[in-house]
Amino acid sequence: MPKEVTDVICPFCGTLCDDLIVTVSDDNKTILGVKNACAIGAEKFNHQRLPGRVKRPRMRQADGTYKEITYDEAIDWTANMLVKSRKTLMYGWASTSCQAMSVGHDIAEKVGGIVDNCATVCHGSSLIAIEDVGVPSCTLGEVKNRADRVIFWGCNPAHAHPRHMSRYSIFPRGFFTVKGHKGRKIYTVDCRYTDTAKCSDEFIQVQQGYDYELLNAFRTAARGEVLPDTVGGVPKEKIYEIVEDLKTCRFGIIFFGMGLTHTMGRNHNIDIAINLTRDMNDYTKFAIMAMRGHWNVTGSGQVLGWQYGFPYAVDLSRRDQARHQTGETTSVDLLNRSEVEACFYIATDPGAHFPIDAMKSSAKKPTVTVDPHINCTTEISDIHIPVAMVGVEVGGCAYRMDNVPIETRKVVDPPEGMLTDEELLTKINHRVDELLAKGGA
Amino acid sequence: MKTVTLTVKNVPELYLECENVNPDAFAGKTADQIAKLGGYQGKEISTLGDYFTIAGEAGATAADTKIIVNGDCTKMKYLGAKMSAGEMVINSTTDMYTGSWMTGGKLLVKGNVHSFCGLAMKGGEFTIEGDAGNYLGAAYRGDWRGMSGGVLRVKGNAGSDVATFMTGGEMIVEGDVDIHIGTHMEGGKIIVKGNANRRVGGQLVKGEIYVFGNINVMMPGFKPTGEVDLQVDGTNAKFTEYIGDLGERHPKRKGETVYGKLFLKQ
Amino acid sequence: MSEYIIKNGHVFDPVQGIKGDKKDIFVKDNKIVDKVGSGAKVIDASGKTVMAGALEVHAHVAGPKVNAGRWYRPEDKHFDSHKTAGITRIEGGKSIPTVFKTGYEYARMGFTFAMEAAMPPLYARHVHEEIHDTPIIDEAALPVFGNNWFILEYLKNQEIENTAAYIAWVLNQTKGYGVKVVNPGGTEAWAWGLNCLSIHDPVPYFDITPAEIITGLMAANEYLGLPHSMHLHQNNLGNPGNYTTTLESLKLAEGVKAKNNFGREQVLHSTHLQFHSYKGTNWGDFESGAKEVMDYVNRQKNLTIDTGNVTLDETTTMTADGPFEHHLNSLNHLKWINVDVELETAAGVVPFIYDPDNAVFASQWAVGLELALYAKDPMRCFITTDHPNAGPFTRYPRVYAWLMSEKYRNERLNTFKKADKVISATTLANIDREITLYELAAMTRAGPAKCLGLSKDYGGLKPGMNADIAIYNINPDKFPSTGPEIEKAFAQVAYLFKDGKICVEEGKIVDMGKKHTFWVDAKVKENKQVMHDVREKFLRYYSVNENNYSVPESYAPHQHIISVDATQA
Amino acid sequence: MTSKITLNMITCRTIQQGVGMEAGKTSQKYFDACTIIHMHPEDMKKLGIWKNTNVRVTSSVGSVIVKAVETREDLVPGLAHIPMGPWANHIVPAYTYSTGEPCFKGFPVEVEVAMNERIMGAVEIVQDACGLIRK
Repeated sequence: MPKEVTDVICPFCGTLCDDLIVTVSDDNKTILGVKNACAIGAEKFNHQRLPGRVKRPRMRQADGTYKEITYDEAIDWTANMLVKSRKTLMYGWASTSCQAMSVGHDIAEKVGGIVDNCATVCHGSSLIAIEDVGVPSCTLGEVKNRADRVIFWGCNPAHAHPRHMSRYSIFPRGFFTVKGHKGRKIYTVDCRYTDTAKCSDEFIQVQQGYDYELLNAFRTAARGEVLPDTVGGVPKEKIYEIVEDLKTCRFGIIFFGMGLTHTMGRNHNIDIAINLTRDMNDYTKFAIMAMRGHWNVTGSGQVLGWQYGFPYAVDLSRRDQARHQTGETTSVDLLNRSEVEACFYIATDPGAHFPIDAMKSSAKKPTVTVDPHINCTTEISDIHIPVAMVGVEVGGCAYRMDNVPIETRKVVDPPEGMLTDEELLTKINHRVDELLAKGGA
Repeated sequence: MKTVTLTVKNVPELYLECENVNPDAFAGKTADQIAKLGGYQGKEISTLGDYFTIAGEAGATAADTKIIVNGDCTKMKYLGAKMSAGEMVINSTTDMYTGSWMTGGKLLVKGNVHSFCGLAMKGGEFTIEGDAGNYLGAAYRGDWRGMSGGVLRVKGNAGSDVATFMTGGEMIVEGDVDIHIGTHMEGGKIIVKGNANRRVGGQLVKGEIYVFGNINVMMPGFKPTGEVDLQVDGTNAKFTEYIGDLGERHPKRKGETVYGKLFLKQ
Repeated sequence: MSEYIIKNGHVFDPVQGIKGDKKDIFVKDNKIVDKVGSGAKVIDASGKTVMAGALEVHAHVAGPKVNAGRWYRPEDKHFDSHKTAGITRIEGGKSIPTVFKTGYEYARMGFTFAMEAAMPPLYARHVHEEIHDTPIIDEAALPVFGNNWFILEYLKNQEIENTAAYIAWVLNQTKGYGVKVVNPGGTEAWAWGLNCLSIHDPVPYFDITPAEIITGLMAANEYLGLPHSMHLHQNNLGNPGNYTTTLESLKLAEGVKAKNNFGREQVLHSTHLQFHSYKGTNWGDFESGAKEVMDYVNRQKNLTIDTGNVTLDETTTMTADGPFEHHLNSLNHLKWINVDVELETAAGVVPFIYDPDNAVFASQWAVGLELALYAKDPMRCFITTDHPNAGPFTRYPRVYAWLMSEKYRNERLNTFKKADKVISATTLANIDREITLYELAAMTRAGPAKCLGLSKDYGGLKPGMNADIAIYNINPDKFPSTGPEIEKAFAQVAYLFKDGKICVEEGKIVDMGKKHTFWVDAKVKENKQVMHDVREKFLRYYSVNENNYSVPESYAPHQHIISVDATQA
Repeated sequence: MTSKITLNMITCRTIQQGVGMEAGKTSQKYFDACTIIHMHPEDMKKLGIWKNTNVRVTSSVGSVIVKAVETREDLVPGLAHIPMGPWANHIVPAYTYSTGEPCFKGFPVEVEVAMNERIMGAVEIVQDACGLIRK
């Protein structure tokens, strides 16, 4: 008899929907169906049962092909690589559990690793901005219960966080927002007329790369000062009108995404948006939130935060101190400058998501990739170690985009004999201990 | 003043952290003792002697010590960082953090410098004959206390995010600067003799920025207030004066709002 | 099995009334015992001070806002991240230390327990994850209730039984320890950008006042008979003239009787009282109200307080008092974090520099010391820095030194840039009291243990109690004559026993011990109404499902569950 | 009609790209979702191509073959979009302005017709660039 697992957490994006219903075969091995998930989340669960999944570690041979090896061999090779390398990039972590990260950090501290997570090419800019000016924010439930003005700035939840709008930001009816969408005014600011813009009451088309100037104009208008006729392609009358509307709302929120973090100015686009939010709190209640991408990239920042005090790009290479400087200890910069001797990738795919120049540098170094599936990185690594899918085949703690921690659920068993991230890292950790005890470093 | 000369004999494969190459660390030491100071490449701890031949000896104090560095320093970080007195001349291009957290003395780099140089500088004179990277004289991440004193001069161009959170001192860039100059600035003076790219003085609270060349796009938060004749870094010229950033919170002094100022050469 | 004799130490134990007599303490396994076998290891404590392990009654050491403070302040640890040789991990952070440093530093100072003072229930799992990773010390966390929608709705109708049932449910779900209240009503008002500055300001929409919330929660707390009393961060924090609000709130406890099986006598613990003891109408005519407040506290036996001493450092303020942090940000313009938590609470974080050259901050410093020095019953007044709000907890040795040496604190007082102003605004200059080691043991061990309902096993050195013991390099016969010497002695214990194991030796961590997470499991009669309301609220207003809300027991390492049975109440 | 036009490039996530990614980096879904360039019809006209024509997109760091398509998410003329993935990242400058964040959005590219050129697979394009394909 197939059975239903309820309240399942979706391990795809930072929205971390926790109401999925997954139908599982009697033997706990196969996922038969997924309800409530968005197209991407459903695909993630469906992918679990694809034929041809790699079940044992593979090592690249001289002729470029991959040969299956045992977990023990892979663990030994990895531990030796880590112990030998003077500086190792340990990147990823966004799609694994906080428990696994903790073990990873222990290893990094012993071998001199630089622990960086996917924020580095995603909301890293936002984290820099938060480091600089703070962030007045709230949980997603506050948005659902109170918000009557919602601004999507440089983000496209219709594509990147498909259920965000229905669960939290546009459509839901909350305690003080009984009218749902009718009681809210939705603005989208973007350089493209996105699908999110189509769901909005008003679309403000900003010239690509002029967000900083436009946000500056919003702040200037809020103080009643004079503006040039247009800013970033937006007429000043529109700017004054919007600012007045925001000042008189009850509870406003800005959601922002890669449209701000990836464009010219990066962190400054965010810090000025945060400062606009702060200004708005002189008139009413206003909050701002980063639309975090990977489901547990926030968790990686949290664990690094409580263990070392920095949200990402934590340089433990000296082994006696933790340091953090974006632009120096961030993955892409380390690879651009060829500043590491080995790479350890876990739960991520920089091969697909880093600029190719960074990956060319990476490919020259000993590399181990830990990921449930074949991806662009595993195929340029010396070793690929497959593991159970976190959030599908093993549980573990994850943090939503508003930093709310939720325990993901195991819905099916991993393939026979397959290790989880936490188990694998624990074994590598032990092997590292053995090598270090023998004077390996 | 006594002189120590360092000559690079091994270029590090990774980047060498030279936090011990400054007059304060050298003070009172002979060449042999200096050779034993630590140098770091990742987790590998070695000594300065492994990378440099060292001649001469240091003075009794930092103020009595002059350091000359010859050879290829492109992979050396932290040269002259935290120096409080004395003199340093580096006849090479250097990497990150050169002259950062400097509080006094004189530092001259004859080549280029990378990012984060002169970070949160408090005093002294720092001259770069080549180009500078990003975050020159800026604050460390999260800090609201950037460059607060001293004079920092770049004869070439500088990168982006120059003088972020600057609170005092003087910075002169004789060439061009990239985006975001003087962001969040709360004091001090920046002079750009070349052109500035976009976003000059964003979120400027206090302090002065002088630009001799063009500004690519002016921030909407700046308002022209008139023309002034000024002598800036030895040049007499007519400038248009702007106040800003009008979107930012500004302090009040005796009931008058204090604005940051931007002077653009006509 | 391990046995120790701690020989010839000067023992200070208010539980047994021992005031520095030379006495041997016997340890067997994790307990203090009457005698041990001949094979017991001998620890020579002659010329040293022996006390129970200290208990921190109120600090922000784990959870979302603490961590937000950590990672948005890289500058707080950029030059302050290091590893000491041995078994420890990398430690970092001055005002908001990492979890590793937190555990080590408390242990080095002789602490064996710390109470995380504010846990938003929705973020409970995060709090427990950090507690899990904090080495050595035992910890517990207080969920916040003062702005919770359930509570506001139940108390509007004075439904104490429902309030109690809901509290019991939350404690169980969050693995929480007791009832924390922060700016009652004010934080809910902050969700609309407003505040409740007096205890009679109505809470927007909910039609209830802070006074009613305080009274109701006190009643529910005693209905359940929890080990700790209601733990109150009052309204109107940090404003000149607020001592009247403070006295009004404290008066709400008059006539309320403590009802519990843990030996606790207070019904209200008023925290970081320093921030609530100001006279005057603005920062210009600001004066200390410590005398007035402590005169009242000294008379009312059912109150306990902690001080919230300003340490004159650069620190990071963080509190569930959201509107206060906004206010603070508008004063100092430094970076501001705010998080409003759906249906429950809010929090703010702002860095702050208590510059000794500023008359207000120097006066706040004096107010904190006055509170402790005016306290007649050291069993009801505890020393805190409201870490990290008034200063980091690592400054305790200095606070102790100021309290124990009149000379040391007068040196500080008289060398303030605005000394005249501070001296005239406060009464500290007229106080010659010096806190004794015995009083200190009450203020940091026996008192907090009793206040938290842990006095059966903790806070003393009586046979049968838990073997948490701190031995300091202080000879009471030759008490250190200078402040810095006192500081040094309290900063690094000679030995720390935790559960009968030596974890620290001469300030060096030698064992990670076995940390425990304490939480309270309160049993109440089945309450269909409350369970229905819970289901309803999760369905309609929360952003997580009810089934994903609770913190499983696996998050609480070596959990120490304190059971309370209120089914007969 | 010109043989080459210069456009401002942004690389973003799309839902099809997300689905494709979860279906597997080697899947057809991923290939179909990411090997495209969204262009404004006017720009296509300028370049003299119909939709679904292969083009070569060249930036300061490299070039890549993708298929020009129209999008329901309107662009302004002069702005082009390739969904994030190894193809887009073939032309994304790795320079980070010392923030750790490469130039994913807002860099100039030249687009020219490459009607008969083949679009490489996800793994292939990365391996090829990294010199791991033996020819």
